[in-house]
Amino acid sequence: MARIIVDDYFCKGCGLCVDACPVQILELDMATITEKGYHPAFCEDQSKCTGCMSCALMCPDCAIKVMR
Amino acid sequence: MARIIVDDYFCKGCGLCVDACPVQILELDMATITEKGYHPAFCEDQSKCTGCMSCALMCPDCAIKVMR
Amino acid sequence: MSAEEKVVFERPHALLPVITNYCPGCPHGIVHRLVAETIDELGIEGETVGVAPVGCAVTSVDFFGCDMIEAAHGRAPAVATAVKRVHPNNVVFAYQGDGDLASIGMAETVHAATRGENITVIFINNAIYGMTGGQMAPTSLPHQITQTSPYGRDTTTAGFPIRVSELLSSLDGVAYLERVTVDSPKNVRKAKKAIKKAFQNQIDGVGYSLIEVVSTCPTNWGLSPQDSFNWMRENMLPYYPLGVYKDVVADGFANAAEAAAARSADCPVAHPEKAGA
Amino acid sequence: MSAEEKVVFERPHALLPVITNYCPGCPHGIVHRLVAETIDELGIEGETVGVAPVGCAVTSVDFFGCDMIEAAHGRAPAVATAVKRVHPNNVVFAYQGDGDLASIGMAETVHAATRGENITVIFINNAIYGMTGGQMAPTSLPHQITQTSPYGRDTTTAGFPIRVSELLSSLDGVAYLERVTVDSPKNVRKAKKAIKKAFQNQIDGVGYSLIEVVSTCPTNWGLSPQDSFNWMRENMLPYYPLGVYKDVVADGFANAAEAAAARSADCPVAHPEKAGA
Amino acid sequence: MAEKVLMKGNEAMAESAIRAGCRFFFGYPITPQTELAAYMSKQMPKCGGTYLQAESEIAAINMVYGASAAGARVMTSSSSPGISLKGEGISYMAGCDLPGVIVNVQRGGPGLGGIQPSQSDYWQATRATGHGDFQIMVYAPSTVQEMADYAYLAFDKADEYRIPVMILADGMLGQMMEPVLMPEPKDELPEKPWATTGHKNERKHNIVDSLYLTPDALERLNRERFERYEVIKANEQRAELFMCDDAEIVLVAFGASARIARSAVVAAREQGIKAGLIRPITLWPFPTDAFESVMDTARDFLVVEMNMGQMVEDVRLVSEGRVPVEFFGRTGGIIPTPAEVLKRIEAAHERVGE
Amino acid sequence: MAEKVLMKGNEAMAESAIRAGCRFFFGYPITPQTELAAYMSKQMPKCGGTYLQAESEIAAINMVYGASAAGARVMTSSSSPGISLKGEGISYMAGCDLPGVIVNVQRGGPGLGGIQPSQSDYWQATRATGHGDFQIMVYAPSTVQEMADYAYLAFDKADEYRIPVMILADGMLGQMMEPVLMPEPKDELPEKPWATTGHKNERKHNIVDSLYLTPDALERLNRERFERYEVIKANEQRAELFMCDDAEIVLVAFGASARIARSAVVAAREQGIKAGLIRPITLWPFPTDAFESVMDTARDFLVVEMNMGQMVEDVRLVSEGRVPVEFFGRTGGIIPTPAEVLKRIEAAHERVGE
Amino acid sequence: MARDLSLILAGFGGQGVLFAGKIIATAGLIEDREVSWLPSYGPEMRGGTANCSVTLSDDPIGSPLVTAPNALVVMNQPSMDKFDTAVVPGGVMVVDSTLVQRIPDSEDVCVCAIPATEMAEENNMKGLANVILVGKLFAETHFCEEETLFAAMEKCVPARKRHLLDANMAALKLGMQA
Amino acid sequence: MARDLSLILAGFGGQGVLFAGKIIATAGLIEDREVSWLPSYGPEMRGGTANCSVTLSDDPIGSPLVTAPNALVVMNQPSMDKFDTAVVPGGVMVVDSTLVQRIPDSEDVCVCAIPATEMAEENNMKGLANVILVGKLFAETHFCEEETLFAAMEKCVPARKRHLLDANMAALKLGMQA
Ligand SMILES: Cc1ncc(C[n+]2csc(CCOP(=O)(O)OP(=O)(O)O)c2C)c(N)n1
Ligand SMILES: Cc1ncc(C[n+]2csc(CCOP(=O)(O)OP(=O)(O)O)c2C)c(N)n1
Ligand code: SF4
Ligand code: SF4
Ligand code: SF4
Ligand code: SF4
Ligand code: SF4
Ligand code: SF4
Ligand SMILES: [Mg+2]
Ligand SMILES: [Mg+2]
Repeated sequence: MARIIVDDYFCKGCGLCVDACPVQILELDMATITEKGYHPAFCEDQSKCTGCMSCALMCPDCAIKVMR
Repeated sequence: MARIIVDDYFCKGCGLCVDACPVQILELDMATITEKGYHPAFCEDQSKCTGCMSCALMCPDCAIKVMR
Repeated sequence: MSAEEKVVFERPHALLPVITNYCPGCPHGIVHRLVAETIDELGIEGETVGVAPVGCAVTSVDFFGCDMIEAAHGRAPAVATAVKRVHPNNVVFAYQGDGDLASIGMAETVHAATRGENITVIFINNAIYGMTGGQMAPTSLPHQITQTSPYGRDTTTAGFPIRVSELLSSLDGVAYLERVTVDSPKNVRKAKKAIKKAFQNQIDGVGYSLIEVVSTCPTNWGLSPQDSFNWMRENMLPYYPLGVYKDVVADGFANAAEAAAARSADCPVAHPEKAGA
Repeated sequence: MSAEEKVVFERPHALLPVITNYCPGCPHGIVHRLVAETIDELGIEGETVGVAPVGCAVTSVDFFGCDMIEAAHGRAPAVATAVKRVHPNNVVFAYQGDGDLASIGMAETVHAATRGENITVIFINNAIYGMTGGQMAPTSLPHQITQTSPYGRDTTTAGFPIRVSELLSSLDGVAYLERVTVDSPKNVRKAKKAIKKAFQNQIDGVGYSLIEVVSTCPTNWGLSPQDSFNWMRENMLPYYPLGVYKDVVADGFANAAEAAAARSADCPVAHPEKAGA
Repeated sequence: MAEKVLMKGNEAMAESAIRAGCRFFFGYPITPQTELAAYMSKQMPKCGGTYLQAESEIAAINMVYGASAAGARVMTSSSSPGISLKGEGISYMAGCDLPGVIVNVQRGGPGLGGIQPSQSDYWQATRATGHGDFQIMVYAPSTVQEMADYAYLAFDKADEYRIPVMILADGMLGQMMEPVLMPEPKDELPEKPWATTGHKNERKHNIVDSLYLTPDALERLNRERFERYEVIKANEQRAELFMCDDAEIVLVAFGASARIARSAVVAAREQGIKAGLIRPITLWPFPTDAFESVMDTARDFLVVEMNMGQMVEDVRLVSEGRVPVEFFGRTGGIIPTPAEVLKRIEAAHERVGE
Repeated sequence: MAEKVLMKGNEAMAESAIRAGCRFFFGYPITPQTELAAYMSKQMPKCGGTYLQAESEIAAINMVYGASAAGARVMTSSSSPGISLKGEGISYMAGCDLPGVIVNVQRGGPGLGGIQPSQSDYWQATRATGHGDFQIMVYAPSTVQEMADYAYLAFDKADEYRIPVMILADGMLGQMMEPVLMPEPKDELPEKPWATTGHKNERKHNIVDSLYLTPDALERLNRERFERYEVIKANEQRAELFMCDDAEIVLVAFGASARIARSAVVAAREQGIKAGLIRPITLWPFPTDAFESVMDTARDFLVVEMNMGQMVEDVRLVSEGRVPVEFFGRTGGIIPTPAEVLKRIEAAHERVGE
Repeated sequence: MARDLSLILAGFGGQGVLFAGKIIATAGLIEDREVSWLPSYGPEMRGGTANCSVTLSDDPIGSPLVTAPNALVVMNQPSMDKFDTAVVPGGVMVVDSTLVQRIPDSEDVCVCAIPATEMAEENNMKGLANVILVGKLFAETHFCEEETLFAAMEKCVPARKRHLLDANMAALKLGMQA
Repeated sequence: MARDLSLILAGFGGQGVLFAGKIIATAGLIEDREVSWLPSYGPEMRGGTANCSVTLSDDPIGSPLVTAPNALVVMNQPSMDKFDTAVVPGGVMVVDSTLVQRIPDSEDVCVCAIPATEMAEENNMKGLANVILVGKLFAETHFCEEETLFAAMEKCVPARKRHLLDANMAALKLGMQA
């Protein structure tokens, strides 16, 4: 079972991970505003995550950890 | 009848004209020292001059005039 | 975390856990990570000295875990040259933007390359001066609108963009030149491979290596990070085609010097070893 | 002078009747004459502004009959650019040595070229710093002995020579690049043709033209003028092959801009005219 | 009819330069002067002028050199590190007696420093923009209006004396907006018979050159130039005297810091302290005459700068021990507050007694 | 045993630098300093050092910056126009507290000027090698022996105070030969824990940087640096006093012109004129203490320079009106003669009376 | 005659605090008062805060950098935290309460919190919260004549954006009435 | 003890006047006197003249630039024309009469003209006219002890050119006897 963790401390809500995820389970959380004023990314369905790391590869802020 | 005139005022005795003349009629005049301290070129047999301008083309100091 | 669960992707050690001051979606961050991963994988953090440019990456001195020097605008190649000369066993890289590397620093770039300095240069071509707020760069495209080309870059007055990889490819000191981008996971992987090779070359003494990363500047282009990549793909990649522009090893030489020697085989003074033959 | 006798060769008008301070046999003098002849033949002395370098030709401001500016070391392309911008109908040429053009002035050279400044550059490559007494130049050959490469240019520390014509050929602003020499009447004639074309290009608005003259420095090479040419032929010409390195007109384009447009045909932003199609 | 507009200092200098007949601008991006270049890039194409973003500050100043040699009114602008790079070029301009206007919108230094306002290039501007014996004229505007006015005047003075002229501003003045009344566009510019315009077979060739291999020739030229400098010193000093008539504590400040000093003087007067302000507008020539006019009443000079105290020496050179010279400064991009300055005035007031 | 050798000043500085542990030299050819670089290119390969002819003076100073950051003792040399190009780099070094030795073998300016000896970069050296609030130490040797000695010392002082140090020489000193006794080669050099040598996973990463985006941080650093400057001022002033004990006419001259001034003083004394000479050896810090020691007897300062009078201001700043300050100078590459100077001494003597 | 205004406007980059300041400065210009406007500058576009100082006065203005404002317009929390204590007694604070949660209350300072961003969205004035706040500030301080304010707005909306003028005017009025 | 020497050596570039000066300076060094040697410099290689100033003294040397020489060694006409009047009364002029035709005669100055270049060629010492002239100057002025002069020559001919030492020594002696 793969999963990712987005670290809100680093996430700037750029959305590059959202576009990169082949199974389209990432979204920006419009309800949350981080310390720095961003809407962070979150995984809306961990179960679908394949651990492909596409999201993490695209993340400019190293906010995503991928586990398998 | 072609001929050349070497202007001693400009000639620095570099000898490039001497090498360039296809009929080998140019020499440096070791007996003369110009104002600037050089042995100027001179034509030792005007009659052989073809007016080919090789000497003048090679002269870095525009010291040679060619007439035909 | 379950017992079998393994972390397969996380922040590399050589990238310090600090929030960068790059804009959201700026590729500088991606490339930083690739450099840091390379440093980790080659196990060279303790031997590496990075040279930061003047440009948005000026603050990268605070982000990389290795020793860092901030160079004057455009002079990173000169600084890196000296650092490498002082500590030939260190790994020295310069990280530069297009204004820094290809405009004010052009002479330093060409000369570090022709000297064949055994260093690695990471070159971020985002077709703009990011740090200063979006002026025209030497790599801005014809008709591209910037703060100082408000009617679009007019090539009749502002001239043509410089294609750095093409330009440097004629220089004998150069070992390896590749142009990559980071607009997709696939391209990120390719970019990583190129960067790693550029570092490995240095360790192997192959010669000067430069990786040109075709990049974006969402903030000054006035586009979202995604649209920036789209614009880049549509406009920059045709102008700056990806690919390897020089690779002396692939060409069958041990290093740049060997390749240079082969090229100049007809020149006697360059080949004293042949004099006796 | 007999009635029919005609002067078929004499000092061109644009070369003032003053003794130059070049050494005996220095090719600077030959090239000066070719430039002056070109100015005469094109009838442009009154419209021409020359930019002299810092190098042995620094004093050429006193030798050419046209208006002359002495530029800071390496900056002749920048100066020439500005003069041409102020008086677009003037003919502007820069005359530079290898230290001036290819070392300290590399950035200015590359940028004037990539901008496609409609100017003419005469580049004297004598593989040495003549004016300052014979230091290594960016074009000094491997193993060449100079004042600052007393054991011969060691490419492992001093790097490789720059081949300027090859380097600049990738730049879109460049219209015409040819490498010539002046070691024989035949080559002098060829050089003259190239120089004249480089001036004519400017008049026709074709773009940036540069003529590289492979040259000698008898004084600092420590050889006679004749032996210098021999050494040059034997060693420099294999390293710096003569020939045309770029000629957009020969390639079928009206000017550099057209050639550039053709090359970048796939880039949408560079071709707004295609947007409607 | 002309009316006041709100404009940034950087833009005001640009517009004013254009009105002064400047049609050539060569620059390289740097904060905090970017608006000047951006303005030029927008306006020059509209008025038939040339905006050219050079590959570096060095290229830019050498383009200025070339354009000036060719007879044009020409400007460049930069900020501190970029000005350092122009040093050789400015020295060449001086050595060839070429006019030209150079704007320095100063930021904190040394090195890359910061991008906030500073006045730490005072010495560079007044003593050594480059190597060799030479001076340039330096105007230090203190309002957006003055930025327009002196950018305009600078072109005239540059041509009149064939000298490079610097506008020494800073990030605060460059970035702020104030109402400004623009000077009228010029339609006639001075002839420049020395310029390298192509001789059209009508005159001997002109030469622009700073090389003189015989020391005698070089000395002669330098001395001639210094005679011209004496004329400039005699005719071109400018300073504003504020509340100086009976001033005992005389503040000395230029540019941005003079605004703060002025507020402090007003506050001090409200407390009954006889404070005044000398505001040098020309930093070179330094307005020594203005100082002589206050020597009778002055009991203390308080120099206020946004640096570590560079103008202090010029004040001491005028005072020559007659009046003590104190210093208060902030550096690194900090703008001093009137309150800080007022404290120093009060302290000085106490020290010199009633 | 060490013995004196005949050496050119340029070569003496090079050899002495190597003995001081300098193993990195980056330079760009320029007259009249070429022998220094030529010497380095010959000797460095022999002692495992690096001679690198940079593509320009700018590249050279930035290589110095890099090598210094990496912990090496490093030198560059140039002459006036080339020094102008190093301005930004020197400012960066100051802003990063990097040591390094910069040699300026001055020639006549401004612009390309000439190649004959001059002292016209005094202001540049002492006030503004570049932008921003900073100083560098400046030694002005006046013999070939001193060129060796101060080139040697410069490396120690540079490291001790983490400051760029300039040797301000000129074409005459650089070209002339005199007997010189070379200092002993150093085998131990100071540790530099701040250097970017690779952290070997044993310490936090070192950063060499001059960017401070918050003005407070930049001001703090500048103030710290200026405190260090005060220590230097207190400890590092150097001057030679020649026949000053009872001197009324006190000449002030440094470097090459001091040699001429010295001859003139000897000649004046032969005529019974009480002349003396203060020869500043450090130009920054300026040796103010030496001046205080002659204030009692001095009735006239005669500053003798090979420029248009740049050091005059420093002398006036010390004198503060107590003793009048006169100037005699030649510029453009002319070396003044003792006879010219003597005439000025005589005139001064007449003016101040018996 | 209105009293002197020493104003700081602060928020995130992109919220339009510089433009809001410019409207006010323009009002001062129209009334021929002494005016200054000074933005924070630098690489702050990158998600940092942006602010500007505006001064209207009848005397020559010393420092254009306002350090002791008698009016503050705030559009985000970091700016609130940074500037709240700077306001002088008797001063006024105009706060966008949609974006600023923690609003200090002070006895000496009049705090006017309006949900400007919400109001803008509700009224189809997206991106005009800044202008609404200017309207509110005007209502509280009357830093100029009302007609001047409208004239200033006309001057500030560039000719080619005339279609936006109406929306801006409406936002201004909305703020004045809030 | 020899008197102070203020010497100018002048000729064309390549004639070896700088080297000749160095021999004399080295002699001063060996005798532990104050010594200075200053060449003209610059782009004079190009057919111009070259010269150098040498001073030997018992007092510290002020200007190393000799403007009033008490000795002059001349190897070409332009230098003769340039320097002849500079020599102080009582001074000495050593002239290569092969190369210098117009030699002024002066009452105050001792003029020693020898055909040094001719002598060199005749004696198979091509290129050593400069050294012959040094020998002559020594004979006229005794600026040092004789053994010092020979020692100086040994110091000046670089180790790798030992084979040239003999020729140089011979030239020196030839000049001393001329
Ligand atoms: C000598 C000098 N000139 C100009 C600047 C201003 N400056 C800072 S960053 C920069 C260019 C940034 O563009 P680029 O190199 O493309 O990097 P990016 O920010 O796009 O990554 C400039 C011109 C400076 N700091 N120093
Ligand atoms: C800024 C600066 N650096 C260095 C010099 C010294 N200098 C004068 S000419 C020259 C180079 C000459 O070489 P090149 O350009 O090849 O011309 P050449 O004399 O060989 O024709 C140099 C380095 C200078 N005048 N200015
Ligand atoms: S690891 Fe792959 S599947 Fe999982 S969230 Fe990231 S991109 Fe989507
Ligand atoms: S790519 Fe990274 S920074 Fe961007 S939204 Fe995703 S997690 Fe956040
Ligand atoms: S013209 Fe031809 S033939 Fe006559 S001298 Fe010259 S080279 Fe010889
Ligand atoms: S080529 Fe010219 S300068 Fe040379 S020897 Fe012949 S005539 Fe004289
Ligand atoms: S300004 Fe552009 S290049 Fe710089 S951090 Fe932001 S997006 Fe990246
Ligand atoms: S030094 Fe060399 S390049 Fe210069 S004039 Fe002499 S021969 Fe020509
Ligand atoms: Mg960029
Ligand atoms: Mg050359």
